[in-house]
Amino acid sequence: MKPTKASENKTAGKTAEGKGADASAGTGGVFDERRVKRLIKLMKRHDLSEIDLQQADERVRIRRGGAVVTVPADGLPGAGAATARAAGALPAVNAAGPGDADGGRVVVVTSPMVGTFYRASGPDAASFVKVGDRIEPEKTVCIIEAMKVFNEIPAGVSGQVVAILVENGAPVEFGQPLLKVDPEH
Amino acid sequence: MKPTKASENKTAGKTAEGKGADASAGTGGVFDERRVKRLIKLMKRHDLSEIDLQQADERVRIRRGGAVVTVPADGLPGAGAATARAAGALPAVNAAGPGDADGGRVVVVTSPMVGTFYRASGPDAASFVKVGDRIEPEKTVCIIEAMKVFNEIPAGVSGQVVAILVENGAPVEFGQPLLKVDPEH
Amino acid sequence: MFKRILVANRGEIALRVIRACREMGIETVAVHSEADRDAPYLELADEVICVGPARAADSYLRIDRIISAAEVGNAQAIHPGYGFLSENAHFAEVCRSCDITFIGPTPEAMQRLGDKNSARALARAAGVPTVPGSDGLVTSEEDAVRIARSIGFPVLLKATAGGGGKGMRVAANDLALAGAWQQASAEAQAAFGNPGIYIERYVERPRHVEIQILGDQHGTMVHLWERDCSTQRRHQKLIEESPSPRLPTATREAMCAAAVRLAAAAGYHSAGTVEFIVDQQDNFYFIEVNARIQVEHPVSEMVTGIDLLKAQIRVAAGERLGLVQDDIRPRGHAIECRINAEDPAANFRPCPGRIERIIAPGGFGVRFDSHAAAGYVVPPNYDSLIGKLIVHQPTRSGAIETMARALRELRIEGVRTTVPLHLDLLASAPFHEARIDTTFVERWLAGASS
Amino acid sequence: MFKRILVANRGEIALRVIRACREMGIETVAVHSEADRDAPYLELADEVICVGPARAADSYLRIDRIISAAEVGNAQAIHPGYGFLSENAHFAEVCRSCDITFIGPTPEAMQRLGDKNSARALARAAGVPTVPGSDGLVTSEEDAVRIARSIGFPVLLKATAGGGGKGMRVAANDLALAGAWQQASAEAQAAFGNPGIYIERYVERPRHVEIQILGDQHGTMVHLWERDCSTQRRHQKLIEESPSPRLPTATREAMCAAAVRLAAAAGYHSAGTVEFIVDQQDNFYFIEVNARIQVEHPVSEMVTGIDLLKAQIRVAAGERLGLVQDDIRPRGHAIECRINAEDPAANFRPCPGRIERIIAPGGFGVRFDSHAAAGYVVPPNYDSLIGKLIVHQPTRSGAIETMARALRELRIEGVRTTVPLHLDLLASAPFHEARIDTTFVERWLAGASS
Repeated sequence: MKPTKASENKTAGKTAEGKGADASAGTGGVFDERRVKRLIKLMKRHDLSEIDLQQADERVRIRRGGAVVTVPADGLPGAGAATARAAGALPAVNAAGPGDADGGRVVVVTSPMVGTFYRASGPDAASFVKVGDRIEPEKTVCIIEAMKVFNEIPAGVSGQVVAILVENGAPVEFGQPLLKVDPEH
Repeated sequence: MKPTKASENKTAGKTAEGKGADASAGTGGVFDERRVKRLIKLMKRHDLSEIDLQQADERVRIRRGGAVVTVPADGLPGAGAATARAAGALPAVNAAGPGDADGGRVVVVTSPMVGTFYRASGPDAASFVKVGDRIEPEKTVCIIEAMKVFNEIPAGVSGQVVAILVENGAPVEFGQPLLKVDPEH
Repeated sequence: MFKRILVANRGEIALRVIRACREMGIETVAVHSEADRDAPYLELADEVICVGPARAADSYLRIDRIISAAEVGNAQAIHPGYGFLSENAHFAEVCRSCDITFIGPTPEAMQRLGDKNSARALARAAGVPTVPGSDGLVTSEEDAVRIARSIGFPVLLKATAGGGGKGMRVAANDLALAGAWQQASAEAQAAFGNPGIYIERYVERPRHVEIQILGDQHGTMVHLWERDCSTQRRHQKLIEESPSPRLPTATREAMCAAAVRLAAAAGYHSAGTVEFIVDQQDNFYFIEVNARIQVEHPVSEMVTGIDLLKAQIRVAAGERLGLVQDDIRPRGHAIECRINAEDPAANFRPCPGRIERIIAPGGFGVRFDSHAAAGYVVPPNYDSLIGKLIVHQPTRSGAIETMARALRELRIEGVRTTVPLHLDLLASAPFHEARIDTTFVERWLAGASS
Repeated sequence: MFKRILVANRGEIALRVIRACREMGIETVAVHSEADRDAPYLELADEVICVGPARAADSYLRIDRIISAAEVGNAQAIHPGYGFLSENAHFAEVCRSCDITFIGPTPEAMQRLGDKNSARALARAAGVPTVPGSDGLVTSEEDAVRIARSIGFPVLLKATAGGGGKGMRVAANDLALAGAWQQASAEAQAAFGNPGIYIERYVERPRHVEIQILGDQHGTMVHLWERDCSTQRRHQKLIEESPSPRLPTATREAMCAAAVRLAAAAGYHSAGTVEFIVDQQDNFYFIEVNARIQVEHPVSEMVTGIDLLKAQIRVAAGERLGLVQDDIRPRGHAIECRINAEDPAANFRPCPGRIERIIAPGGFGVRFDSHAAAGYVVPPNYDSLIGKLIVHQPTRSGAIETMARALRELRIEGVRTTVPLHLDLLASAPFHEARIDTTFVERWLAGASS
């Protein structure tokens, strides 16, 4: 009998995670929605963007964006062609309402596919983009390798790169945030 | 395969009941707590004391008292001895708070045992009490037959009988309201 | 044995695979669409990967994304469940080319059995009866009459290009046949641009009886007896049971032997199902092979005591089955009711939505396989199956009693379900008396509403 | 058959009886205390009667109120469950005098088996081994030595008036015995005012193995094989399983035969359990008879496929069992874990309170018997059992894997439970390797915490 363990290379995407032998989690368990609500209230009051609590096997992580617009990386019309382009991943741009702010508007570029994320075209090559770069929609921001195919991913938006959210060589899933762009620059 | 049916001589005591083939009750099912809450709100607004809704197999019944004090029938000191007296049924008197009113205070005399309720000592005898009677704590208000023993049940409270809540010959359970007494008279 | 398996499916069968893997000490990678992001069973997987938006064609059916997820998730094998990519021979080939084990038959066996005509030919060669009919197209009225007489009336005329009942006619005698052939051919021409018609014997009020088979890669092939899936509505199975009531022992054994012969002839391993129809005289005819695990596999698990999912994973890993036919002794009677989020009172309209509360039934002989929990939102994008209630008792009447008891205990609030239909069906005279065939539910529903 | 049965119990066993009755088409009257007024299983009964306040002595243990409820509820029979009035021969007599069938053995059989001394005498007369010991009290040191030599060291000295370990001593040889006898006798005099001491063989690290028996009123008496309940903490059973691991076949069969002989000699019918201890050399000794259904009865149901509750009701109604010993063939291995609302991390402190959420595990081989549901308040007045998780698989190791998987799936929020303890126990070397006896849990807990 081998107890199954949470794997190390877990991909992101869940906001609250708890694995393993917490089957009988009492009121204090990570799945306690009331606690999650209290945490959210706390976050709103103090305008926090993330809380990440861990203890032994338990973990509660909550993220809270400001005015965030999610853009699939190849989701905008006129985006440049990549070496291979996954089809059928064209959700509409989510426009964030005003008054929701924690400062400026930020656009999140998300992965259009499952694969491995690379910041550069090779181990010795320069990164496609780095924080502070000004980019245009057709600018390739990364490569995602899927099934031995290297897919160049265009930004799909113009602006200034604010953050790169994925480590070089890390696996990414569909819809996973890749980088943040400030479109007002 | 015989579907089990709700029995006809159901004893009281549940505030919301639903039986039979309502296994897949949807949002509108009798177990929908939100509907129950809405009904309770309605009752408070219009000062209703009972709602009883039935349709096919489904039933929702909600009762709401005014200022009700529950008195176990043999629960008060000095209550007269019955032919046989059940022991161990001495819950404290529940004093109702003020401001809760729908008129006067009412004391509910409850059954100290399980058995069959009789209003008189025999088929041709007069009822022990009737609505409007003034009674004293030691006054026998009914007989409850349990295991072939006829237990005389004293009122345990003084006042005027406002209502008799059980039919002659009906089964009663422990704690079931038997009669209402207005103690201010 | 595999260290890590990717589950290329969703809902109850994804949970079923994850459960088997957890018991075997195998890690799981669960893929999901955006619509299933909050499904509670994902918490039981070791890794969770979103592969696309809600639309199945963009997520669960995307071979490239599934394979890619297996690669980034380091899975050595993929379990396809049922539906989606489970019977896609091309997908099985891609898995092989990527050095990922497809948990199912080989692409070659799938191809041999996936095409109905080649499967029928294989069956005939293996001495497995098929519905008697014309070998090819019927070219004239005289030809039609000659063939119909040789196979016996009534006969069914079917368009070779057909589907959905178009170009289909039943004829009871020579006279009817002449007109029917004309009409069917004209209708087929109009509907499909192809007037080709073939003839087979029309089986009236057939029973749907299928044999569960299980084979390893070392030449062992066994059956786990039969399931009766006659209780259907519009070709959708509602209730499955094992053993098939009123099936003579000799017929049952002949069907099981035929299924094993066919599977062996096809070079099949893994779990699979050989479907037959059985006529009123207990003649049986091969229909098709379902080259995958099926929704109703639990009824066979209950009567045989064999965990089909674990066995399927073991043989895919190359292990020996470790069972011989004599080890597989059925015990008692099992029944499964499919609990769908549909409103039987509103023409089985699907009822997606949030499940506010769920109380699962328990007790002796009761199994409830469901991915739903309080707070789970049934998405509108996929099939409406939200759970399978399975019971096991020594006798069929005992199983019916337990099923009725368990259905009454099962409480699902927030969405309408098929529970009331099942209660009515169980109590109906045809089901109760085991006078079932694939048409009885619709006749019974028509009678109940008239 | 009975038309209506009163269930004189609460919690999971009340639900178990109600489920059996619903399947049999028998109506139920459920009694409850004020503390259990809102228990969800009451909704499954046909009639619900409150019999008193929370305190069991004023409700579930009140014979007059239970009988009275049966009378006003028109019940023809009473099922006592386990605990409360289930082994009260006087209650069984009152039922008989009121023309209500007590679902259990006759008062006479209960009396014969209820007293330990008369049960031991009956056992010896039926050729059932008991722990060797002095026939009566030991009157002198010389007497003690003589008896101890004849039954073999080590021996246990016990106060005849005793209990709770007072006046109890173990002696390994003549020398130790002399001092031990003096001490035990003095301690017994001080504690109970009675210096009487008797001697029996001290069984080191025994296993607790019990045989399920089932008899009708027409002379049929069968056994449903054994359960091993060695996994205990402070004489509280935690895990039960069947078959008993490492028990030689010959021992097992001899124990089963002995249990049937004893039950037949006592004129027993209904379901019952004959308890034995088994020493390290696989000698077995009769301890006592539990003249009722037991908490752990489901493990026997799983391996035999027989519904014990229904059988118990049928034989109480005078029906024939309809089974012979050869029909009862155990299949596979079953394990039950008792899920208690207790905090294993806080010295098993009971944790009554409101259950906010519960997700029951499902899947192949899993049964969950629980009266709890989301919103249920575990009252502080009764025992802390809130559910029984039972698994059934072909092998013991398979059953352990399924149990671990199911325990991890089971989610109970709002109260602490023994689930983490069970997971640790299942993974512990002694349990895993089946090196179990009634002392291993405490030794293992001591080792784990040191």
